[in-house]
Amino acid sequence: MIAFDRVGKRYPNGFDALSELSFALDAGEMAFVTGHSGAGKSTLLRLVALLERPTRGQVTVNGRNLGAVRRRGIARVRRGVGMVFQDHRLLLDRSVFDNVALPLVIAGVPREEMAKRVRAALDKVGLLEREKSAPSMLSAGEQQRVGIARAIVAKPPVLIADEPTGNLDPQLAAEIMGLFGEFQQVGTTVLVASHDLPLVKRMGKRVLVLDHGRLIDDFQPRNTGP
Amino acid sequence: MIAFDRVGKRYPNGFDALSELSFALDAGEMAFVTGHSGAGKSTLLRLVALLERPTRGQVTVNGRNLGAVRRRGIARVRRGVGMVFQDHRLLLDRSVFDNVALPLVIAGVPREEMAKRVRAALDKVGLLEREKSAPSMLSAGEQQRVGIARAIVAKPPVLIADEPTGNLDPQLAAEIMGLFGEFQQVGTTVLVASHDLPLVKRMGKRVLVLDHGRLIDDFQPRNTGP
Amino acid sequence: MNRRIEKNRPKPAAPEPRGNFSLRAWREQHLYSLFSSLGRLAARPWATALTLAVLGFALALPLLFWLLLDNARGLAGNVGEAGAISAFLKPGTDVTAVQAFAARLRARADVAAVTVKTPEQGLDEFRERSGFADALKVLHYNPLPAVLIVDPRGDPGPLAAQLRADPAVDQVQYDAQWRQRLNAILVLALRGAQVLAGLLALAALLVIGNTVRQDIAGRSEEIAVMQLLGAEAGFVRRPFLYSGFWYGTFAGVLSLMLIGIVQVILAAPLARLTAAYDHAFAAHGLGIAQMLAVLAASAALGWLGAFLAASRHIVLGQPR
Amino acid sequence: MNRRIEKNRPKPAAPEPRGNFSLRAWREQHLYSLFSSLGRLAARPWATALTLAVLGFALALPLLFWLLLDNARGLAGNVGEAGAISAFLKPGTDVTAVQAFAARLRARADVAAVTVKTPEQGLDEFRERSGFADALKVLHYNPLPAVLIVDPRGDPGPLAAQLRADPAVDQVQYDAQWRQRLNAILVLALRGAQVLAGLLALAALLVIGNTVRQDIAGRSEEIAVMQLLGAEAGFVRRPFLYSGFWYGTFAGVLSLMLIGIVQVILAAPLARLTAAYDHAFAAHGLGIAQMLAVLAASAALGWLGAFLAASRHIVLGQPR
Ligand SMILES: Nc1ncnc2c1ncn2[C@@H]1O[C@H](COP(=O)(O)OP(=O)(O)OP(=O)(O)O)[C@@H](O)[C@H]1O
Ligand SMILES: Nc1ncnc2c1ncn2[C@@H]1O[C@H](COP(=O)(O)OP(=O)(O)OP(=O)(O)O)[C@@H](O)[C@H]1O
Ligand SMILES: [Mg+2]
Ligand SMILES: [Mg+2]
Repeated sequence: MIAFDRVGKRYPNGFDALSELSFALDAGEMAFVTGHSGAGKSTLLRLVALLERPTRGQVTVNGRNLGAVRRRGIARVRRGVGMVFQDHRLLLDRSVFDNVALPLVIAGVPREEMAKRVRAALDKVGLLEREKSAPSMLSAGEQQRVGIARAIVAKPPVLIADEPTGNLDPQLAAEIMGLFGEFQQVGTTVLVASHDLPLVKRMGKRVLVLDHGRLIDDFQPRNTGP
Repeated sequence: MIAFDRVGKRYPNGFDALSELSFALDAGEMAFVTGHSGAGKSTLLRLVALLERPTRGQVTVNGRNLGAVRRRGIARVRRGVGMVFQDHRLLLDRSVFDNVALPLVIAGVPREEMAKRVRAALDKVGLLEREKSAPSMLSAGEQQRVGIARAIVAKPPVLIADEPTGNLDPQLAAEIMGLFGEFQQVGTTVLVASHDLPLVKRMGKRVLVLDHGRLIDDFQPRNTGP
Repeated sequence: MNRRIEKNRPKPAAPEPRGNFSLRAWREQHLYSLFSSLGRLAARPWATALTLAVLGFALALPLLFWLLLDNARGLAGNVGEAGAISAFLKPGTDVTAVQAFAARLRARADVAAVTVKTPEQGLDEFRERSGFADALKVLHYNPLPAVLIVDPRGDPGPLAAQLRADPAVDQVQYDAQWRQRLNAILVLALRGAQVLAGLLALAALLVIGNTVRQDIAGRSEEIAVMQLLGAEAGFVRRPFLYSGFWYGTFAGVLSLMLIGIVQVILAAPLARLTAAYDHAFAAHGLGIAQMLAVLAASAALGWLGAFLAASRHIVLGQPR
Repeated sequence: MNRRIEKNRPKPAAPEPRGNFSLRAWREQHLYSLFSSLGRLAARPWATALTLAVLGFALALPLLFWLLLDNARGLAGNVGEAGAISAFLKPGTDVTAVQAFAARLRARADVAAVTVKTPEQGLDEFRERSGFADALKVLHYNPLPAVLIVDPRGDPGPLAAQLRADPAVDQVQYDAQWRQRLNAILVLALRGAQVLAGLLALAALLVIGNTVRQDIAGRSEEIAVMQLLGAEAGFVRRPFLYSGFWYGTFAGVLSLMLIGIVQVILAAPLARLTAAYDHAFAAHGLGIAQMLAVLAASAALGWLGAFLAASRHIVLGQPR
């Protein structure tokens, strides 16, 4: 479902964020990406959602070679990938409900069905009663959860999350990770970047370790949760 | 140095973010604030920097009753408090150097001294060679460290940090916390909000635990770091 | 705060959303854009009012100028008579010969009209006008010739020369100097009017383009997020086109109102002017059809300005 | 990437920065604002050019209109002669009486000038002009009276009436209708010009206010961060005042350039016009002093607009 083949990414200023990166994730598989600050985790996820293009190698998502996607096709690829951004990227002048509804609006989902699905997604992250709030009235962790609700609301076949629990307390972080695990169990391919090594290990999923843009480890921890 | 006396904060929408909060921090003391997502940690720190006013009770910082500070005095109080924001609040259209220099520009520090102090601060967070980059060219963790450099560059007598290590890998997080510890050792009062309980415990400093806006615990862990 | 996490297992992942934008989805999206753009304008009433005021002025000024020119042309038409050529026929030419000559002139392409003044008419007029009433009493017979007042069409130069050469004509009076002055003033006014109208139209375009550009700049985060979430270019652009359309329409209404106000202010002196012209000349405003045309044009202009600005500025955030 | 963390212990915390803004700090801050605001304008050359174009037009239009009016007034002065009163004296009044009467008239406050036309001059002119040369040959004596051409100062009505009542005067010719028309046209033009100039000045103010407002809206994050870091209100406002100043100054320069261009375009028809008036009337542009005044006024206007907008919009983000 997600395959990287000798991928390299050099930013315009000449900095090599990723080099010689190869791995493959089956459909319905879940994996974590870890590594130090600046290792290239966000860059990797951005390549999957076609927010950036690799400078070398080939990325395949949903069986589609992203290198062959022309400019007009980018939007469609992105609609097939739900993404949780490291910096939320919520629209501050819209309510929580409107923010979460955005992917459905873009996909042209009818109004009544939209409300149902938005409420279901907000319920999953425990923010149902905040639907009318403005994002600026939420705590950082609550904003992060709104971002998660927005990523899952359209039920995309691929879900990627950049540090989705960085602003959550340990208990809530574990619950949110469990939520991602549930999505995997119904067939969604899930890729999560995280610093929280203890939590990652407890999840017992595959772990990709980046270091200065290179894949230095790719393992499956043995202990599967507490 | 920082004293809360039966402080309550109700947001305009009627939500009680803090209630009956009382504690005192001596000059040169360091403490952590923890609690679940939405417990009121950020609200507490915002009261110290006078970004919000309490709706009840009294906050004293640097021996000054903030309730008595008129509107024209707010800026001066803020200059005396270095703050690391949970969402960085960097200016995206200025270089890293200019972002870190901002507090010095505001204080009217001469140009030559400014450059020296900005470089020293960037060096402390390990980003000296990125001074010319735009913040958008940095990873989330790097942005967070720029925010830390900006908070410490003016050497304020009070330093508050909201989740300063949420986007950092464990090793770097420990180093940054160590940096805060060093500031405390030279007399700065330091108050840090953090979810990272293991790291907080290892630091061996005083810990305030919030739950739904109430102080439910205030303790000093015994084990002082590895 | 509710910290409960929904434990129901999510339903199976939906298949990849294909580009199956049904008619219904299309309608939903357009309604969404229409309402969101109107809502946006209403949400910032002050800013919107300010922008609309600027646009309204920018549209009203060239319109006012155009009206002014149009009215001035009517006025100039009434003054045009000053350029007439007077042909004094040889004294003693008989009435039928005079009428024949006038008919010949009327047939020419460069003649707009010919008026015949018989010697009797001439003497009456002369008596009335020149204050020589007493002096003329001493005349025993009418010494005046018949006069043809010829209104030229186009350049009167050659016509005057030919008349002068005609054997039936005694003398031609054609006030070249007065004609020259009037011409110079008219040319100057016209040139000045064209320059000003050009400047004003350019200013209107600049204002609209600038407004939409700043609007887009102020909503760059919204645009970026929409693009990140997989919105098509048309979807992202649509709300801007709608707000451009609204801006244009409201600005058109405002400019019509401004023109109405100006007309009210000018009504009194205009009435005096038309009275002075014996109501031969009537000042006119905009008709219903013209008003509708102004509205349609300003709405189209707003849409176009928004389209240009949006096409130019909504490219950021997309990889190549 | 360097992941080393500086291990030197930081120096002791500085004392709380007190409000000791020295002269040097003050100068530093002003230089910073000056350069940062100029740098900002230069960093977005297209946006800045667009804004300046709008402002330049908004300033140039009222200026052009003012120039037009000023020139038109000079022109109208030359046309004023049309309002002269012709007084035909009784035939046979002798030359000394005529001169005495003229002297009496010249002494009046409501008379600007008096020209005496003797019967001989009248006959010559009449022969030349009216095309009655042949007809007049039959006259055995000069039937024409002496004529006084009186240029009135102020309202000519009472003067004309008194002349008419004078026993020495045979008849008074005073084209009241022509006078009335000219007056009506002038009043209309003046009223129209005032309305248009008012609209244009209002538009200029609106544009400047709107530009600065949008500028502030686009930099709200910067303002918020500065306030969070403890910047005083004056410090936050300063860069906007400086950019308002720059906008105003550059727009002033641009408007002067536009006026120059318009003058060049109008030069040819203007030359024809002044030639038609025997160079009695000279069109004029702006003098150096006026240009400097325009620059100073536009810079001040920019600063003022920025100040108003900044005072109104930079309040957000501060607790009460
Ligand atoms: N647009 C850009 N231009 C230049 N360099 C960039 C750009 N974006 C990221 N980088 C650099 O690429 C490296 C990898 O960035 P990335 O955001 O992928 O790191 P990360 O692993 O997500 O780090 P973090 O855990 O701090 O978020 C960093 O050193 C960063 O400075
Ligand atoms: N401006 C506001 N208006 C209304 N409610 C607010 C506002 N700001 C915060 N809140 C609410 O107050 C509560 C405390 O917020 P705060 O940001 O202090 O939490 P926090 O402890 O920092 O959480 P986190 O760890 O997620 O950052 C939250 O429930 C939040 O929704
Ligand atoms: Mg990252
Ligand atoms: Mg917080």
